[in-house]
Amino acid sequence: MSVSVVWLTFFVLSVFVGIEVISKVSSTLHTPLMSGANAIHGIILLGAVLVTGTTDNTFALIVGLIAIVLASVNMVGGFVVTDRMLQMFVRKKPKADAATQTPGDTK
Amino acid sequence: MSVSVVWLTFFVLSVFVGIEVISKVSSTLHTPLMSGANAIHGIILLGAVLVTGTTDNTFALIVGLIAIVLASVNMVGGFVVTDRMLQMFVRKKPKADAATQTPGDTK
Amino acid sequence: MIAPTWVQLVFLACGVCFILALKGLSGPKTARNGNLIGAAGAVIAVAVPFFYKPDGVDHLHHVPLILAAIAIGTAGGVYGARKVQMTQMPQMVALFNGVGGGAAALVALLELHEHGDLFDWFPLAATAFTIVVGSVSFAGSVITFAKLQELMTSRPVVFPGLPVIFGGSFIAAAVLSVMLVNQPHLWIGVVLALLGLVVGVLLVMPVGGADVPIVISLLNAFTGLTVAAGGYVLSNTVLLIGGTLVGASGTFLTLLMANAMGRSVANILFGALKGGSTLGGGEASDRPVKSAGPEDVAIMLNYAERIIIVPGYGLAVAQAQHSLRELVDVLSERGAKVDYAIHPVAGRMPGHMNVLLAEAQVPYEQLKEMDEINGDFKDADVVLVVGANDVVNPAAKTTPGAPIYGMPILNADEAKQVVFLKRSMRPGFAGIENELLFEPNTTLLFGDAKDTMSKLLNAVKAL
Amino acid sequence: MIAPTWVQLVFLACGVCFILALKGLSGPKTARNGNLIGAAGAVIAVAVPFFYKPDGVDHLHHVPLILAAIAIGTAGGVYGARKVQMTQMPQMVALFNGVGGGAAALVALLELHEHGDLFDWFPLAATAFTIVVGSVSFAGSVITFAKLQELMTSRPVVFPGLPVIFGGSFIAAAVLSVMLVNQPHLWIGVVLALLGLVVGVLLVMPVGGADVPIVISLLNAFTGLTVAAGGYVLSNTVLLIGGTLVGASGTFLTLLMANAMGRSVANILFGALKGGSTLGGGEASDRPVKSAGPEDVAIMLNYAERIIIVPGYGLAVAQAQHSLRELVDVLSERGAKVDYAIHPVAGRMPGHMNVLLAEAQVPYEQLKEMDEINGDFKDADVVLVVGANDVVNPAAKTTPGAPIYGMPILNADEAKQVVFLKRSMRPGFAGIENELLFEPNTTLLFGDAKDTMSKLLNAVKAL
Ligand SMILES: NC(=O)c1ccc[n+]([C@@H]2O[C@H](COP(=O)([O-])OP(=O)(O)OC[C@H]3O[C@@H](n4cnc5c(N)ncnc54)[C@H](OP(=O)(O)O)[C@@H]3O)[C@@H](O)[C@H]2O)c1
Ligand SMILES: NC(=O)c1ccc[n+]([C@@H]2O[C@H](COP(=O)([O-])OP(=O)(O)OC[C@H]3O[C@@H](n4cnc5c(N)ncnc54)[C@H](OP(=O)(O)O)[C@@H]3O)[C@@H](O)[C@H]2O)c1
Repeated sequence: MSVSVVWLTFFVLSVFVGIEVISKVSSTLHTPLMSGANAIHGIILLGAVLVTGTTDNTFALIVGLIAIVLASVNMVGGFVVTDRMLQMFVRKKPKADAATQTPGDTK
Repeated sequence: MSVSVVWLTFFVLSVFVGIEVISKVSSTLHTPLMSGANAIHGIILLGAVLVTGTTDNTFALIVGLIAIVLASVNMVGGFVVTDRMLQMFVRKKPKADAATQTPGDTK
Repeated sequence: MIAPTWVQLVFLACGVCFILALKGLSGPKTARNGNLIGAAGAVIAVAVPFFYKPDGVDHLHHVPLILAAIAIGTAGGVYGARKVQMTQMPQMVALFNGVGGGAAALVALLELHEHGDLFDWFPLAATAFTIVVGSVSFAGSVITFAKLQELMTSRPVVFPGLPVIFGGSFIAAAVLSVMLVNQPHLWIGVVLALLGLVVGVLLVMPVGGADVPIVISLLNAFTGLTVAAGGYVLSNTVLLIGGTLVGASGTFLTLLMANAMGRSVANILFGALKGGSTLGGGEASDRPVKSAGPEDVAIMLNYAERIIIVPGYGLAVAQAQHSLRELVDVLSERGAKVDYAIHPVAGRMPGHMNVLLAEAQVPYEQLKEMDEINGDFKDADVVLVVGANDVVNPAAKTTPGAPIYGMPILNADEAKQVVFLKRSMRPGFAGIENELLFEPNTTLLFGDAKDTMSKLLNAVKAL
Repeated sequence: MIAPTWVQLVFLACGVCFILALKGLSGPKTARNGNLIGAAGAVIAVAVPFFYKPDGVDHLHHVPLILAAIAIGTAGGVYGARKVQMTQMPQMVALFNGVGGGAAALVALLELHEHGDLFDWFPLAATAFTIVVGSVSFAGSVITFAKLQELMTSRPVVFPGLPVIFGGSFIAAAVLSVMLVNQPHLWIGVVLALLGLVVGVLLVMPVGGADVPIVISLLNAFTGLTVAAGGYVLSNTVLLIGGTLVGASGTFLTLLMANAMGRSVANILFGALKGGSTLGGGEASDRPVKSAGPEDVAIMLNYAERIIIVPGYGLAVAQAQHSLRELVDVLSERGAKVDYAIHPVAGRMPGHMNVLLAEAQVPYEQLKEMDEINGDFKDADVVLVVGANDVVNPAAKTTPGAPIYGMPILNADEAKQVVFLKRSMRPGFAGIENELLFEPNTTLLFGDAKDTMSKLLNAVKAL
């Protein structure tokens, strides 16, 4: 098979996976989902590392390092902030009766 | 990329597509879905045609023709029978009041 | 086989058609179009080799013979698909699946014969897989067909040496596959195919009573995987994608179905080998029951405000769904609230009952799924069980060791009155007695469902 | 770049991690683990190049510098992610998205500089795409950030020549892309990047008020696609799969969101260009309203049996969610039935309100989605609207031409009594007046929500 068709096939299949996998999401989770997806495209960091690590041109090196900084902000920040949001969803264990909870933890 | 990794990638992505795409099916549709999926694997007919059409060995030709017959039964019969089942689901248009329908069509 | 780019693109498009087909098939509104898209993709894909030069040959050989073979297969397939009764759908699916598996095995054998000496170890392993699993699927489906068509007993068939023979064949197949990878001889492939047939028969024989349809679904997934492996061997994306889709979705569907029956797939396949529990009674009991005539039941129905119908396999066999629909119409007109309670495994395949009732033009809204209606039984004045048995058998809750133990059932036993329409005291598919038949608030209306149903209808109309 | 097989397999595994991450993120129970799986996949993928010889070079060069750059980026990302307030989440996502898009554009520029002369036309087209769309995403996200952070007006910014400049830049980008495909000069790439920045700014400027978060989601999908194209250019599966997943799911999510707001994406992006309708008022009105003190509202609440809380953006800004939770606890204890009605676009991003209330430990079961609770408003004795405005504005139903016209809203107007907690008569995000404020059964409790909420709480407790 020709290389371009191979990549096209990857692309097409991934499109279906991407759509189907999130098609059941409830609107409650839209924000964390968007944020998590945002973190995933931070994988461009891998591309930035590969390009920067194989160049020997100083200008290219500098631009590459900038790209690495930006991409790591995207990737790391994205996953951390998503986790922070999701922690809140997890913390709530089913309580016997919500009304009898102690009010505590008001910041 | 090595050819085997390419095929493995196709396989893995297709597995996800296959599972995700049907994961919302209601039990009402299990039978037609099984039958439709069954028809899809009748695409082995394509393989049978390719193999039969590129051989010149008589024995292989005969076996190939048998495979073609079997595969066409699978593919064509599968799609037709699925359609027959599904026709019944479609026929029911929302009626104003089910109880006032004429009883007709009792075979 | 390196195909030109346009061929590869067409194949990719056909793969996409299959994805859309499955997607469509999983929603009631889109199902029919989904199936048509799948058919379109398949037809286009099969047409392609007639229009390019595959594998170095200047054109496809033997075109007239190939077309004739396709015509024969098509005629057979269409004939079978048109003629089959809706009650026999499971057998039909099994048969279609079996021939597909057989075709995949033959294709792999041919490929071994033609190009085997050029293959690397990985394609050879895939070839061995296709041959074995395709044959398993073929033989298993034939036995499944025989069981469902009652050409042989539907009870589990076990004999003493079975696990040994089964295990032996399995190991032999594994050893031969390794041999095939080392030396691609055709005879090894043929022996593998024969072993596959033996394994297929032995796999399905001990599967008893209620569980055969799960096996159909599993074999369907197997065939999908063999087609995928065949696609790898032939370097053909559309076979790979289509086969994998079916393999993955089929496996998932099998789990969903087994789940609906409260069983594990391993238990279904190998339960009987461990001995015992799937072997239920099977003869009619002669304990006393309360039976009544159509007129008595008609009066009971006439004064009921809340009626739930539990349709089962017997309704379908008797073709009584049309009179039943009419009866429900009359009762609803008179002000009763009537619903159908559809157990996921009522009939002989999941969702089968819906197909049958849809055939009788029962409005979709009256069909309630088990979870939706199970809470309503305690308020029901009359539950009318028409040709169903296992799906209301309280043994599923109360008798550990019963073949259906653990399967969720419809709570018909909670209703004020239960009426069974059946021909005799014989048990259902699972082969075990139903205690509910002997309860004081249960009434039996004996006779073929079609016959008793029209009598009942007339009696109700006369009131 | 041909990588060894083990590297390719690891990359495939990382791609699978991303799939599992998205799958996990779409269910409340699995979301957190999903995110962690995604992070694990990303970290492993990034670690890989340090352990093999990429692209003919004997080892990765500049390792210390690269690690330092990663460390700086990580520190920045973690700091931002930790410090951001939940109310500012949309800005943060926009910013992270923007830097990702910028990085993708830079990577493509570098690749053009290093290997551009070896490229075929298709990879060159992909490079051009990455440069342009990455820059659009970067610039657009920065403007979005500025709008949300109120560094600039959140109203649509339109000026006469805008459509012309926008169209011109667009065409210029297309022309330059074609040029780049013919002659891979770096300067063309740089000009393309600059044009992308201009397009990005011009794309987001006219998007007004309520619609900015949709744009974030759209730009997020754009960045995903640029990363996918970058993956194709670098022949890297994990970039391709990860990027495509985000591109596809992001596009789909954007449509879901726009749908929740009853708008089309095209209308959101280009509505303002056509002039007019997204430009709401924005000043406070001085028509008479009925206002009351916390004590009056406390009495009203004390005698209500059915209370529905409508939280909005203002609740979050004021950080009043904790006192609100306490108030609800007290009222429930006294026997009232209290629920929160969550509009899908309450707050500044879909699902945002759930995050905020989850932070205040409101039990999940009390959060009702719009469709679930909209029928209950007519039975509600009191509806307490805390810092919300647009999501209960009947103009969405009654005033064609209003920026929110067509958006489904919460039927607070059907309740017996409505109480608004807000600081002034100023409108909400969409910039239009809310008729509901002037209705006779509406009471206003003016003041910062945190302050009035604790007064209200004390007043209720005192009764
Ligand atoms: N649907 C699936 O997915 C699936 C899959 C695997 C297994 N199964 C199994 O299939 C069974 C389905 O349960 P079910 O309750 O629908 O059926 P069932 O338990 O097999 O009961 C059918 C009943 O219909 C009666 N009957 C047969 N022909 C009749 C006729 N002409 N007129 C009147 N009555 C007639 C039979 O009694 P008489 O002989 O006395 O008339 C029998 O009791 C379960 O055991 C289930 O596990 C289903
Ligand atoms: N969530 C999404 O996905 C999304 C996406 C795009 C757009 N939007 C838009 O965002 C808006 C969301 O509606 P919404 O009802 O939640 O918010 P809103 O319409 O923006 O109303 C917020 C209200 O809170 C009040 N407020 C602000 N700060 C306050 C404080 N400290 N104390 C008390 N009250 C305060 C404001 O009035 P005062 O200034 O008088 O206090 C304002 O009326 C909609 O226009 C929606 O379309 C949301």
